[in-house]
Amino acid sequence: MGLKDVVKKGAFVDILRGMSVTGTYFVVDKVTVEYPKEKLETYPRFRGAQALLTDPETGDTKCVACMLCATVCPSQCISIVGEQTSEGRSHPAVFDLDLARCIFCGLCEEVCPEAAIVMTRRYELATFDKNDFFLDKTALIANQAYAHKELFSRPAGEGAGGAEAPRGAAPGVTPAPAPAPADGER
Amino acid sequence: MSDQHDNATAAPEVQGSAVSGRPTLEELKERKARSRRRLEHTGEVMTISMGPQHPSMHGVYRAELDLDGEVIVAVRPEIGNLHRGVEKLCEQRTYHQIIPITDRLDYLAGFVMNHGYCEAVEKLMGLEVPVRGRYIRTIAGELCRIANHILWLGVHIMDLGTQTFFCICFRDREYVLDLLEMLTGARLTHSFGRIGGVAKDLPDGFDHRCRKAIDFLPQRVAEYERIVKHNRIYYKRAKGVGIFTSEDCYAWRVTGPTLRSAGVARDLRKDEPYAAYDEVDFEVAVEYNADVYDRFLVRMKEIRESCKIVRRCLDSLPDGPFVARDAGRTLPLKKNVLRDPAAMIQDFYQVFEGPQVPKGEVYRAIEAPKGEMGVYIRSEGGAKPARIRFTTPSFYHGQAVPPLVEGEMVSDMVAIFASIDVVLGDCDR
Amino acid sequence: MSAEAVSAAGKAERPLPATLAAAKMELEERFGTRLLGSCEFRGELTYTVAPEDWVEVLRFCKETPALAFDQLDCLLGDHLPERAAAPLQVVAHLLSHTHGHRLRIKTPLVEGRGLSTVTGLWPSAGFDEREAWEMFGIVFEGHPDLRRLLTTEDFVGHPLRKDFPLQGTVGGRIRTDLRGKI
Amino acid sequence: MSDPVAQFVFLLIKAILMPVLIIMMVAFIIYFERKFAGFFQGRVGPTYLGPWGSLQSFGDIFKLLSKEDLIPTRADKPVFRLAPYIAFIPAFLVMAVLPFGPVSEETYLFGYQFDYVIANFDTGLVLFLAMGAIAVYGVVLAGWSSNNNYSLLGGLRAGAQMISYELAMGFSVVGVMVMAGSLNLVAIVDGQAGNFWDWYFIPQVVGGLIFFIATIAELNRTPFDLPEAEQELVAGHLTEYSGMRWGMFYFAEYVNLVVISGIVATLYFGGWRAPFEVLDFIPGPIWLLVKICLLVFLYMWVRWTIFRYRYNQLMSIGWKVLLPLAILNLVVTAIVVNVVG
Repeated sequence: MGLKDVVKKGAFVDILRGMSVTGTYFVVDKVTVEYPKEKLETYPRFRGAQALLTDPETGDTKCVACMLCATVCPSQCISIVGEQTSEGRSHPAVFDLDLARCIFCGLCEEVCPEAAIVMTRRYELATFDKNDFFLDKTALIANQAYAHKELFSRPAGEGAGGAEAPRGAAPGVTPAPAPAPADGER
Repeated sequence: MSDQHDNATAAPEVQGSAVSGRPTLEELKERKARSRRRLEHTGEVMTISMGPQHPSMHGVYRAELDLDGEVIVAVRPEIGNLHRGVEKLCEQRTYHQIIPITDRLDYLAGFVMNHGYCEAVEKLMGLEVPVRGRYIRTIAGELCRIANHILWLGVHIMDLGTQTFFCICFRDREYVLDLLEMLTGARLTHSFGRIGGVAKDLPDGFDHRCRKAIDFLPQRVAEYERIVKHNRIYYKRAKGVGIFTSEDCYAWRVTGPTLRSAGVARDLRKDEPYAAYDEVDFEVAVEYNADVYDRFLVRMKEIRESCKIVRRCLDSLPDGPFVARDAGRTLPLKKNVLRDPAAMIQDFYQVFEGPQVPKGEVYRAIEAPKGEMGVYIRSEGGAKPARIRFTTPSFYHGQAVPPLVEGEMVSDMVAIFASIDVVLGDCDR
Repeated sequence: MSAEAVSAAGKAERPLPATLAAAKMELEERFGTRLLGSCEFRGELTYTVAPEDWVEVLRFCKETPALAFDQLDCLLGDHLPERAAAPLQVVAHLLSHTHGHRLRIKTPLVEGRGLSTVTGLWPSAGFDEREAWEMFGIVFEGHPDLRRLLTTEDFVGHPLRKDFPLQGTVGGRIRTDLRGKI
Repeated sequence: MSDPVAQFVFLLIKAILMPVLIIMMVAFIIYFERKFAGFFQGRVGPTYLGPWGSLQSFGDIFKLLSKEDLIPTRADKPVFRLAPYIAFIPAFLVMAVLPFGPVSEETYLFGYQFDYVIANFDTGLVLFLAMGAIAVYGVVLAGWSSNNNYSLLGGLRAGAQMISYELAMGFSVVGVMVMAGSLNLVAIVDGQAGNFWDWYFIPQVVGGLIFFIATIAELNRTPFDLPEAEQELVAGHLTEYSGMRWGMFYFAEYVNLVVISGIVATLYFGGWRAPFEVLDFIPGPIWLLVKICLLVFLYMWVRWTIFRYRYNQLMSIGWKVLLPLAILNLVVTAIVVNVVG
């Protein structure tokens, strides 16, 4: 054992070095985001609960009940019953999505030819009643309030696949609290 | 390697005696035998179950230990508590629908699992991935590797005593998860791989944020090493503990950082290059003492190498398509589906019929953060695979615990089990 | 589009690596007719052997220096109901660290027939064989500890067989009829 | 009132006041430990109960009270119930011999002679070592009586750890005794009169370090917290305890912490004496309180930074490193005191 190491070991150098690190953390500002008070902003590509977009004029969904999303879903959690409306346009009479089975993979949003179903930024899905996970058409349309802002900044035809607006702060800077979404949950 | 020698505080019996400072195979075996010598005079044996809910069993791994005092005499591992029948599920789904299932395998490096599966399918189809797609895959894969190794360090040091580094490591991992959420849309379950490339292009502003994080992380690794590397307690808890020579690694199919810490420079990113690893030069991290301490050194070097790879990929990122456009086999781009009818037809075809895959079987292995992950696909020509087998590293690392741990002490079992980085999603499939 | 057109559209058939070609010569010269079939697809070499020579071929692959397959990457069972003669199959993927090449050895199995274990050559086959037995019912004679690995001890049946229903035989059926009514 | 009655009244007040003060201190130290643990790890720590989360420890106590108090069926019930008290009570006894102010004939309070120590015990140091040894029984009996393999391992480890560190502690303390010339803590503090360079931690640096390390082992805190090593033995000897019974052990640990930092302050950092002569106008107990808080902070800092030793390394350090060093320190002190003194 070299003398240098005996001295180093005797003077607890490595222990003190470790303590200096925890010491600096003691005084440095903390990184905790206190969840209910401050909420982190989600990124434009975040895949939260789904929503059905509606045409501003007719107020009806853009969905034409082509059953693509129901087929591609790996966990088969979407069930649709299509029907012909009066003007001859086909639209879903029943559009049920079982969030309890959904794995939030985003394949339904990707294959939808009408950009009707979209993943929103709603991630607070905890409820006391299991039936809240069973979203029917009206609940999906109500989810539009949480849709990503970037969707509407481009012409409707573009759909969700286009380039997203840059967002977010550089690492280390605590991000600004997100605007609280409309609380009219149900 | 040179600093390996000047820290004389290492326990004297572990001093490398070979001429180049690297212990020979016999030397390692002799060290392992020393720790096995505790087994000779075993008295009355007590059995404890390091059960599924044990705080340091990284998930639901159960090991029944026969103890003589503190020395472990025998280990009977038991896995399968997290078995979800992934292979049976995959046989009922088309090749596109399997992608979200794969990133639930090793949930700490989701995209790497997508990537491995997509590489195997592309090899089966003989499909060529465009250059930009391969670069984006390399970037996302290396970010997953960094996140996995940082989490490994936090949990490994927590097993040795303090929660402090667990919090520090999770804070640094947050930067990488932020990047992955920005790129893929989810923090852990990315589902970002697609057959023929990746789901979406790099978002704007990703380049800047990624470079900022990549420059920031090596400083963090330097701080981890400053605390842990020369810490006398980490020496005592990690040096000469859990020795697994390269011969044992071959016999028990232990791969990845554990094999590289045994002196074998085996890295699939170099030996069987895929994605953009052949266009980016990086070194393979190798150590020679095959113990817990060297696995820590290997993983820290790997984080630095991954940062280097991501920076080089960002510098030389080519333009062009990020996913192959092949009507019969890949999903169309969302932009095109909304505009031209040909893409819409391809969309319908891919969803209802699924990709056309030739008859045959293929086995493709990639370098996952925990080891070599191989995907075996046998297809009978339909849109659904006839048989899929995910050969995941943790399955074999979980099986290699008995030879690794017998003869060591209980608190070493915790350190060794953490050092081979077993995650149960990977292990039980 | 037929299979050839698709693969032709893809990359040209990948040539075998040099060392693997040498290994192929060595294997064929040693076993010759006992190799029931060989196939090259996407640059991978596959051999089919009879169940009796299973251990002998694998031992030869491991011990001869030209092949030097020192790692068994994966050993899996498989069920091909359409092949009535031998519906079950065991596939082994070998990897050589020294030469860096890979090899696949397959053996067809009749329904009740077992196979002798290779845990003697590679201990890593222990869990693989237990899983193959549990999922397909292929018994490996001489295996030190052949019991269920991934499913629960009291699980009945072999789940990965094609005739095993996806929802499983024991309870826990997904009540789609109750959806939305609970 | 005549003098003996006054003395008795003073004794009663001191005897009641001291435990109440300690329990209040411990309640806040539990809160500060969680808060400082957060700060050391770069996070904020509890913030919900009360301003900055200050009522967190009372929240804990109510939670523990409302939790069900399980006793395993095949546990040795009487011993299982007794163990927390064996761990809890010895710590208070040591507080009796700890002086927190001047003890002499002419110190008066409300017109009666008053000495700032509960029991002016001639062999206070021996009492401290004895109480440390008894506290071990609490842990060992808890481990043995809960009839669970993990607790048995925890209990065994505790027993072995205490034996090896008590010796080192005993020898390192003798150095202070040789310098002060008496076992009475009051005399030891008087021996350290004057400014802080007269305190014993300067001549007794080696002895002080060994004593500090040995007390960490005595308290079962992190580098040596093998008996309840969460990562290995689930919760060591406390695995089967729940509810307020577990709370007793948790409380006892912190009472021990306060008492032992008091002892370290008294032996090495001049007890209730001010660091500089000129600051003597601040009363004695305040100084003792400040020193205890600083030492408790140091224990916390050590706890949240350093890993844990393996069981046999812990023993080898105790026997092969601390004990010889303590004896060496004792010999050197004896020679220096006799030659120079």
